[in-house]
Amino acid sequence: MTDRLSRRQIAWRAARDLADGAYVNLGLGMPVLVSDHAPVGREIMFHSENGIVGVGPVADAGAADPDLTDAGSRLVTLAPGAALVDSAEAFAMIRGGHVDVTLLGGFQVSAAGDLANWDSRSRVKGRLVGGAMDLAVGAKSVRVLMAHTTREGDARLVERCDLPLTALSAVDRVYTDLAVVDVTASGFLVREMIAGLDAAALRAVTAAPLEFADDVAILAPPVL
Amino acid sequence: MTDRLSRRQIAWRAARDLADGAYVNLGLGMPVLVSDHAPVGREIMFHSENGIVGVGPVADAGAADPDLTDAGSRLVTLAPGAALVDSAEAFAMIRGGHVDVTLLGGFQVSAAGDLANWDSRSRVKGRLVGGAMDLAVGAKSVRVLMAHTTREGDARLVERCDLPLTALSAVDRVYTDLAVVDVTASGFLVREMIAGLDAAALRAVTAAPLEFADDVAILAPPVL
Amino acid sequence: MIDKRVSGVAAALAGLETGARVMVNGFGGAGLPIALVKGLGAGGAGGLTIIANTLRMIESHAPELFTERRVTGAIASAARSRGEGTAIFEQQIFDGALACELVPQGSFVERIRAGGAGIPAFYTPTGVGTELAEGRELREFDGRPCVLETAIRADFALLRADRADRWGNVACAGSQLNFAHAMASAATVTVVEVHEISAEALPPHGIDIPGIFVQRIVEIPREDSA
Amino acid sequence: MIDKRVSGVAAALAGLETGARVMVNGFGGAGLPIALVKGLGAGGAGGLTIIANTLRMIESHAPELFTERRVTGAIASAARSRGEGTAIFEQQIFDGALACELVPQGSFVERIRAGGAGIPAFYTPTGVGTELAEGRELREFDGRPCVLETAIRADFALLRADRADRWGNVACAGSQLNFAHAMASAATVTVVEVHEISAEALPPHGIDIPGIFVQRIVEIPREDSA
Repeated sequence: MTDRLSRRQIAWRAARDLADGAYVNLGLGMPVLVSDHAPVGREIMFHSENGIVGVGPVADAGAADPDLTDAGSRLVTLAPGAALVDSAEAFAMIRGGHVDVTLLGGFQVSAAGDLANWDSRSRVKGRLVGGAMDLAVGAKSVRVLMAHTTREGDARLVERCDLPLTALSAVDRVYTDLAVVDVTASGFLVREMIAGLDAAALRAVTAAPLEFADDVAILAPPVL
Repeated sequence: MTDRLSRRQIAWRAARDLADGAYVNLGLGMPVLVSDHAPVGREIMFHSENGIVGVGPVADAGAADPDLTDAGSRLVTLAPGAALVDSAEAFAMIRGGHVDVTLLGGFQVSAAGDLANWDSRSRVKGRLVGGAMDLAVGAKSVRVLMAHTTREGDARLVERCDLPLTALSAVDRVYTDLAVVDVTASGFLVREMIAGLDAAALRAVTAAPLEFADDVAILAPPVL
Repeated sequence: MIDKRVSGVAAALAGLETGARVMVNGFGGAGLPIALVKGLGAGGAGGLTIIANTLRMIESHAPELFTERRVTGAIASAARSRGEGTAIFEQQIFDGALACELVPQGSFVERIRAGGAGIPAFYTPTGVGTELAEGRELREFDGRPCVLETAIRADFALLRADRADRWGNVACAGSQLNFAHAMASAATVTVVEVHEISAEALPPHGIDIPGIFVQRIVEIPREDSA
Repeated sequence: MIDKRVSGVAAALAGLETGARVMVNGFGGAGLPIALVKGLGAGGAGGLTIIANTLRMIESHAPELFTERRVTGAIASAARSRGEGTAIFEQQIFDGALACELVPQGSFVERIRAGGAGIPAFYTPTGVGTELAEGRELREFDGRPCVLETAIRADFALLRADRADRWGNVACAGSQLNFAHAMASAATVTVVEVHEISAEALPPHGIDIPGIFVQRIVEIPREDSA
């Protein structure tokens, strides 16, 4: 079996699905890596819910403006064609269906597309919901990047989420370190798997029924 | 009895009550005359619901910009300190209670402060509601400028409006060509009357009970 | 590459077909998309619902929309012509040929904003106690009765502004903006006629309508927009 | 004459007393009113309700608000500190000393905007099916369940921006604006710390917060605002 994908490789794969001209919001964690791997020749407008349409690369240390941050509080630059707005408008874009794709991190995704990604239930850290619930109900396409299993080996693709939900029936596609899985009306449908993995092995680390596309492709990002 | 006030004199009187620094919206008709009579030394910001805070004087014919109009579609200028916004924000200012005073025209005002000002019930002209309903519920103080009676001599200050309502319990003060009348919890309270008019004469042209302030003043604008 | 520029009014209105719901910006003449309205008139689409603050200026620039009875529905805060006499649209409303929903202007624009912002409905005190709220759902908040208003969306929004860039970012002059921001957000296809398309991106601060709300930009010389 | 300039933080916060509801702008450090937050900490008011996207930065700049238990309520979308360990505010929320209402960020800002716009309540699909909507009123629109959200208002809003004029018009740089426009509209007293007060009026186009929403402007040198 090929090694599981790195976080950057998962991000790279998710980036392949972003169309030229798409408006895309990147969640914290793995999703923010996606902008580093945008396909050459496609102009993708990255939306940040704190009020930027057209986030550019992270600022060079010397030139950073502390009053220009993305939603992850990174000091960023603006891309050509960017627009600065307020949060109410940024969320109008999200809730109103103007953002084509949101890429979110996840703890669990259910076969019905339910997403759990917002609460670690830590005993020492408070709760944080942020904009994920708005993004999950509002973006035209909701795609999740996450490891296929937890560190303890528990499946994250499940029949029903047992962690606090972010949204019901929201997720369209999941990119993991093992596979690309769509959420369809009849449940999970595997589109791509890493080389050497077979259906049985993927089912063994998944806690919900899996269907497989007729043309399951090999998921083979470059070394990143 | 002194002559009834002219429209400009009613506007002059209404202008006396505008405080320095007030944000004021002027309705169509008599109210738009008010800005010509703003008291010297007071900076009043005129709000227009099409998206201007700080409307200036009407533009000189030669210098007029057809894309800078007030809510009455007059070609206007901007006052120092003006801000241009969109209609949603202009009405947020109104509905949210940020506009200190709205001066509206009226057909009828009831003793409860109900206002009827939006429909002529013409057989040849369609209906027009505009922003009056928003202004009447939203502005901190709603004041009406109108002739005390119709051309036919019917009272416009009434116990109950029989014309289509603009808003319930909205009006705080009425400026007419005969008097200045407050709307209080117990009905109409006359504050000022033109010289030579007595309570009986004013009651004769009013279709609701009138109380009179202890210190009813003489309403005596300059010749305008 | 993102490039929302289209060449001419026909391309700008492509796909606007019979039965369409069309928002038209404008308060007075400011922000009124005159070339696009004329193009709408010259096109063949009928059964249109026009969502505009007033129908008056639309009839002025494209009377055939009304003489040919191609407008069958409207949402507006004003359904009245200026001056003496009766406009065609007024007569059609009287006759029942044109179903016009009259909405207080603040609720009109807030409903459109809601349509663009994914808010299906909201409560407002505006209109309570008037005939425009008759038979409608009321509810008290903090002791104040409010009426439930629902979002408005459209297939097309037609706007006019001063300048734009290829990303669809739009900047207005004067009071052109009025309903344009809300309408741009609430339509499937937003078309903006501008006097100038900037070769460079507009400055990110001070954009009136971000390109994410705009699908098509068409450059119309100032003299053809009056 | 309109002149909303005040001299110094104490004057800017005059009247902010025990029991006040205080909105604080900021997303990351952008737009965070550091001098005003420090002034709030240095003042004596307690029993405060803080309405801010996150409490983290407020504790960083004015820890005494929490060590002295002067914040008793909060509305936020994030009640978590960064890095290892537990912040004071987190511990107080765990202990029940600080009642924190957690709100999805889009609903948070829309509720504040509603507070400023005279909209008492609205429906949104955000949060449906999650524990944040448990026990709340749901209603379907076009077959989609939505939750009723109510407006948020405050006594004070504390903001930071780039520049302002004596009319209270405010312009932001970078991403300072974030929640500031909504908060300015939703507070009885809106105070803005800016790096520069312009002697002339700001240009009417491109103002981020119109002066009608602003009561006080205080100039804070850039080095005191970090």
